[in-house]
Amino acid sequence: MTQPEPALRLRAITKRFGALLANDAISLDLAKGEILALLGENGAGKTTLMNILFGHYLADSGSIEVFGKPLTAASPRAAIAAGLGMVHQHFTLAENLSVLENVLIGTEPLWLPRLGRAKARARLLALGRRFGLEVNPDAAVAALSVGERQRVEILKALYRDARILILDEPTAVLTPQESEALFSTLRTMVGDGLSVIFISHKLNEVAAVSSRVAVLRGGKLVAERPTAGMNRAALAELMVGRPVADPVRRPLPPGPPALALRAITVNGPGIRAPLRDVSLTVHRHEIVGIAGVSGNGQATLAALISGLVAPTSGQFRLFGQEPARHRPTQMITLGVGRIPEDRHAEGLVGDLAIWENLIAEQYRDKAFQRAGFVKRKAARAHARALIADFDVRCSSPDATTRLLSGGNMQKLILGRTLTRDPGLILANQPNRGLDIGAVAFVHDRLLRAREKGAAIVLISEDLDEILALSDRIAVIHAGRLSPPVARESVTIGQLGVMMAGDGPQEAGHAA
Amino acid sequence: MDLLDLLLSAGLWATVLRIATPLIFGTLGELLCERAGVLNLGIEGIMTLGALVGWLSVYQGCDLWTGVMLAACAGMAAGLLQGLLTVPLGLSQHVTGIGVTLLCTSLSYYVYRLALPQTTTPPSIAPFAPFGDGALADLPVIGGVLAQQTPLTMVALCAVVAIAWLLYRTPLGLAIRMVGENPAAADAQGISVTAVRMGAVMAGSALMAVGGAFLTLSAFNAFFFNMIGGRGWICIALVVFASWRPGKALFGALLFALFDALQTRLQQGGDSGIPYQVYLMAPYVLSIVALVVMSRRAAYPQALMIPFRKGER
Amino acid sequence: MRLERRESVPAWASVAAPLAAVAAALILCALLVAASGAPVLKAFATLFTGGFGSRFAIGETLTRATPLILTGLAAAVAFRAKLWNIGAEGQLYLGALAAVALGSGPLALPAWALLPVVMLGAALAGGLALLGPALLKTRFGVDEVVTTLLLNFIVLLFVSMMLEGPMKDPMAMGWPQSAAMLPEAELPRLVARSRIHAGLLIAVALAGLVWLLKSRTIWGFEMRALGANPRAAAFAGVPVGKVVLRVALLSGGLAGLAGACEVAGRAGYLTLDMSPGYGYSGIVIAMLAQLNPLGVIAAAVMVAGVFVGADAMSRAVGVPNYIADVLVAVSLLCMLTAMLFTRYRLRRG
Amino acid sequence: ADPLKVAAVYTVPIEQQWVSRIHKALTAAKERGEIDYAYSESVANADYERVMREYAEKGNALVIGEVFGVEQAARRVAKDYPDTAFLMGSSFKPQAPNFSVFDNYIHEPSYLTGMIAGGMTKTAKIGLVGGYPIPEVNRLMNAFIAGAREVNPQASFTVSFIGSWFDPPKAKEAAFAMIERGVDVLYAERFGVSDAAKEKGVLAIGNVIDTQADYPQTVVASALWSMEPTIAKALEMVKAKTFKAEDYSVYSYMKHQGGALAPYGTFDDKIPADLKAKVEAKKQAILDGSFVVTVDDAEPKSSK
Ligand SMILES: Nc1ncnc2c1ncn2[C@@H]1O[C@H](COP(=O)(O)OP(=O)(O)OP(=O)(O)O)[C@@H](O)[C@H]1O
Ligand SMILES: Nc1ncnc2c1ncn2[C@@H]1O[C@H](COP(=O)(O)OP(=O)(O)OP(=O)(O)O)[C@@H](O)[C@H]1O
Ligand SMILES: [Mg+2]
Ligand SMILES: [Mg+2]
Repeated sequence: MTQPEPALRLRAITKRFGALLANDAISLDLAKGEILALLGENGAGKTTLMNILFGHYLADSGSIEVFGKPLTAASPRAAIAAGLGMVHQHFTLAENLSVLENVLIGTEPLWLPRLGRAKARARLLALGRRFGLEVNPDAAVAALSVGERQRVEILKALYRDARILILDEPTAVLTPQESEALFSTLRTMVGDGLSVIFISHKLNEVAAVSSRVAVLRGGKLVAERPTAGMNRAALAELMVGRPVADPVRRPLPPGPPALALRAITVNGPGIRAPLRDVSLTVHRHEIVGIAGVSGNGQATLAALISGLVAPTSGQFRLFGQEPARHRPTQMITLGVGRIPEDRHAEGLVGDLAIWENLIAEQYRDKAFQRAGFVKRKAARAHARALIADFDVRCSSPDATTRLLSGGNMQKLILGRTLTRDPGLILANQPNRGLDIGAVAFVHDRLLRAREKGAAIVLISEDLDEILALSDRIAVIHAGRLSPPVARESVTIGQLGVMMAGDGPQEAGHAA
Repeated sequence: MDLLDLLLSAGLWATVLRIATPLIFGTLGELLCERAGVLNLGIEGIMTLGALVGWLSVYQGCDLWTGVMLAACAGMAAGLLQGLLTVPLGLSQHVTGIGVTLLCTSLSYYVYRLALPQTTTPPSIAPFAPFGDGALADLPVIGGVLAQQTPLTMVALCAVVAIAWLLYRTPLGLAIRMVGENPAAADAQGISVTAVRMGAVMAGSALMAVGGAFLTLSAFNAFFFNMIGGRGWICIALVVFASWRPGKALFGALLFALFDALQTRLQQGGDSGIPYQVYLMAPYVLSIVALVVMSRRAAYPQALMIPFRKGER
Repeated sequence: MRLERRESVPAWASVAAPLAAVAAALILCALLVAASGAPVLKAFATLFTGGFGSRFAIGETLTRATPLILTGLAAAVAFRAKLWNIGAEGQLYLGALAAVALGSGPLALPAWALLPVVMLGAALAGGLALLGPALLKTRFGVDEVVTTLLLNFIVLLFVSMMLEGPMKDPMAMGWPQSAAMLPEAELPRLVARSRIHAGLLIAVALAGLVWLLKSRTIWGFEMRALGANPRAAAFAGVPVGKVVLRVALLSGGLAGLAGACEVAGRAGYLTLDMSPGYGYSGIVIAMLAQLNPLGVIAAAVMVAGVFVGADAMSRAVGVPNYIADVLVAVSLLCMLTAMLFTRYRLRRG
Repeated sequence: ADPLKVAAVYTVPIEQQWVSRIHKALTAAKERGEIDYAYSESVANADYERVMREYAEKGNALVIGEVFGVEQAARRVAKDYPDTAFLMGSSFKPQAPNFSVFDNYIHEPSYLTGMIAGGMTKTAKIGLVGGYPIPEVNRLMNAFIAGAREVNPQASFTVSFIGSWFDPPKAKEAAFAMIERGVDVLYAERFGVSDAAKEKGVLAIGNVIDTQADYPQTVVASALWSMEPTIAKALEMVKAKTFKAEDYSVYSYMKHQGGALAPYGTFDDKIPADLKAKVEAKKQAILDGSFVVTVDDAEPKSSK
């Protein structure tokens, strides 16, 4: 039987970063009209491989053929011309420019005297209609929701007539509805003869949407097989190399209330998504999951509990008292543990040493300072203990934090937070972008904290996660919080409808 | 003369345009650099270099327009240096800018002294003449103002339109704005961030140098040490004041020039008991006040001062 | 070709880089010297003896390095916290103005108390000068690069107004200069027939103190965290506004002290042309030192030595003395480039 | 004998009018083979002492310069090198044994140019554009104003300082502004003023140097400063080893040919004869001592 010509053929791609072998002689084919899922733990080398394919990195050795023709190495321009399109793990959009401008960039020879906006706008609208990716071409990207930005990224590739689309963790920040919309778009595209490479840590999605999976481990291609017949657990085992156990949540009777919000409103300048009349009580030994489409006030709720903003009106009681001041320091001393949404931007100071980040919330404590001087020995010892306890992979407490992988960064933050036995924990998207091993670790630690008596507010867009961990679940929409309901009494479908607010068609537009 | 008469006099507005011309060139040049993500603190030195090269080439026998072109080329060369240091090498833009200013300034003085070792009065050239009476002077209202201007002022005004067109209406302008906002995004679409930034810095520096040359070829006829006298630094402030928009940059330059022109006239209006320094301070103080008023609306190029190194996170 | 970050700085590179930079700078300047027809080799010989080769040369280099250390520290402190203070020149002049205002007679203080009061007053004046832009930054989000830059002009005009007005020395025959510092308010000279004064000791001591503050105290921790990632710092509970103001006072204060040391140690009174751009040079020095307070000392001595040596060279071989600034600028740019290559390597692709 | 080693330390470039006079006199002496001349220009305040010391160390017999602003330091250097002669532009007294002073005392010819300005103005409005109001500038402006008042008591004066020594475009704008106010004679203390006058067809009065060749239809008269008498005297004293601390100011006076009214040149027949006669009479009175031009260092102000 003669093999049909593959859309893409990678041969023995090898790439080193210093001592690290990020891609080790990887050979991989992509057939026309297939969706290939690329799996692997954090740092396995998936993004690196795709960056080589798209010309961002130059491979140390190996070759690439696209539709039978060799691809010029290290040139995004050549990759685009060959029909490749890439949606990057971190979006590559300019917030201050319009959607149209973001799409148009690089599509015209630079020396033309005109941009040709009118024609481009018409083409963009047509593409949007055809693939169900409608966005306003003249909106500034800053005003778009994450889902809409995702659409712009895909439109960018389609606008360039991409025949092969690479999506690096496209659903990490999407709601279930947005993900579903994305998948139906992908199916339309495959129907049109396009090919897709799809990277994700969400194994349910992988099982649902891909036709084949390829698995990387430590830079090597370790498995390649059809998806048909594989479920989440099988994929997980393929990826990690051993079975991954789901954390178990023991039923516990709720303890005394730790956090009580009564009719809280937060608004004012600088608040993007206000909170309106929010009431919520969270007890010790209890996890309350907050589900919702991003942009509906989660960030403000998190900022409120973190001490970054004060309520405009309403009553905020922590362990039975109203805090004197709404400041991060106040919350920390009162025993609130905070896991921020964005570990790079808010969680850690990348350029400081690991031990410095580990005392960042308590450097004023007697344990770590004397007369204004940092007790460096004590701080380092503290860091060493935490690193061991939380299994952070790093060379030493003095290593620069920036060089850690996302999973290890998250472990640092968990360690910093949980070591103080907080009575209330705010966990805002604690698993974004982590592989399933890391996710299991985080879940396990959160559940242990719950058993020790912590009250946990878990904000997440991942309904699987919410359902797996929460005792009660509330849905946030347009700044209002639904009354929490027991986990057992809702289904994913019901939650999805609640998240969309009054009408399901609104999902994805609420920014 | 009361303020209203003053504001209605053609002389005042002619002065405003003349004072504003080097500022317009400098501000547009800086704006171009900053839109591409490079803060070019070399401006003061590059203007000095332009002033020298323009003047010296005319003094050596070139015609005036050749002098302007050579000044622009010298500016481009300085821009090439500033660009190489900040774009592919990604060095701190503050310190390279100050270094380039020091280098261009001292090099200009050195070259001037080598070329003219024994002068006791500064040698001069025949500069651009004002348009004078002619078609322009017959225009209603602005005729009297324009007649007193020289061709380079017209070039400056045209440059405002040209830069605005470039930035907002052409693919190149979009590329410039994109590398200033999100270089990774431009890079991902096959645009060479290095080339676009280098080009913007060089073109911007050429404009700055022409602004300097205006001082020696139009506003005056000789080269002086210290002649730029902080005009370059003013342009840096004007770019922020203008929120990185060419039209507003023109407005800002005219406003600053208006303060300056009024300041001269008020100072001459008799002894008011106010020290003359207060008048000289006014444009700077008002610039800061203006910045405070408009600060909330200023939208920085997001990648300003952030070097882009391909493949580094 | 692209730059790739090295995992660690190889030892040979940290030695070779400055040498390569100096060599490159010298070659470039040799072309300029040769262009004037002067003997290049003799020029280089006098360059070194003029900067470091005699008691006089070393004295002059250290004298010039004194204010540079202080303005270098001012920039290093501010830049570390990402407060882009380009206004050290103005802060220096305000510090000097405060120093002469306090040190020229109005205070009835015992001799031992006068000098500390003068120095503190100068530091406070410099600090307050930066506090304004810092407040505008934290309250209104106004870009401090621009405000501090513009303030330089305003301060200079203000000093000019003072020196031609209320603070004009009546004994100065109408010249716009301040009254002279009282002898008790002057910094003692350290070496006979040389200009080295106690300001050098102050500057070196402060470099040590700033290093200690930066790397060992919780204030330093707050400053570094804020500079590296303001959002994360705020999230962790660093009082961002307070820290910015503290940094402003410290940075401006150091620049103000530079001015005070110049009037109290070298000039004796204040004139409008006292500083040949020490405030701007401070930025250069801070970056050469990679914002390390102890490195600032070395960078300041180097920059001062290059200038003093090149200036002497210009006289010895008869080239225009503007060559001194050219050489400083060229060596600065070469040095920065060389330092980059200790941290990065060139790689294909 | 070997030529005398002379060095000069200037705080500004040698094109600056004031310093150009010293530089010219010394260059002339050098060309005559009288001296060996080295100089440093644009020396910053902070560097001035070092450069002086370097020249003294190198065995220069005479060091010349201007020490406005670095008075203390310069005098300290002079004390450290008692065998070197120092001749410095300064507003202060000489310092024994080796520190002499001079200054541009050309208030006398300035008075005369003021008279011409007063006689030539048709609008009775005269403008003065200066750099900074320092004594060296003030005294000349005041003498000029006094001279103009003598001839034309109704004349009104507009005074403007541009706050810079080197900004001809700015000086030009200040002059333009004055011309708009009806001024028709300008006192050109700075470069740039005569250019404005030339462009607008009004008259200008020169200062320190004669620029009539460049502005034949504009510059009516100039008060000239000449450093040759001062330099000649100093060289003579140094050669004779009799140099001591003295005030050389008088060598800038008209009676020593240090100050002079420039020839009328192109304006010879445009200046009314009676005005010329008045000026001539005043000149004689100054020379024979029967008229003394007041030295007034106060900042001149615009007339109300
Ligand atoms: N620019 C770089 N410089 C140096 N090393 C790098 C660079 N990018 C990636 N690496 C190395 O290559 C390895 C693979 O990284 P890569 O980003 O490809 O992982 P990944 O599989 O995409 O992980 P994730 O699932 O977290 O996205 C990393 O562990 C890292 O050590
Ligand atoms: N510039 C770099 N130099 C060296 N190593 C790097 C660099 N950038 C990233 N890495 C390495 O890449 C690895 C993975 O980085 P990456 O940021 O992809 O992590 P991640 O798990 O994907 O985190 P996240 O999903 O939160 O971004 C880390 O081990 C880190 O050490
Ligand atoms: Mg990845
Ligand atoms: Mg990742």
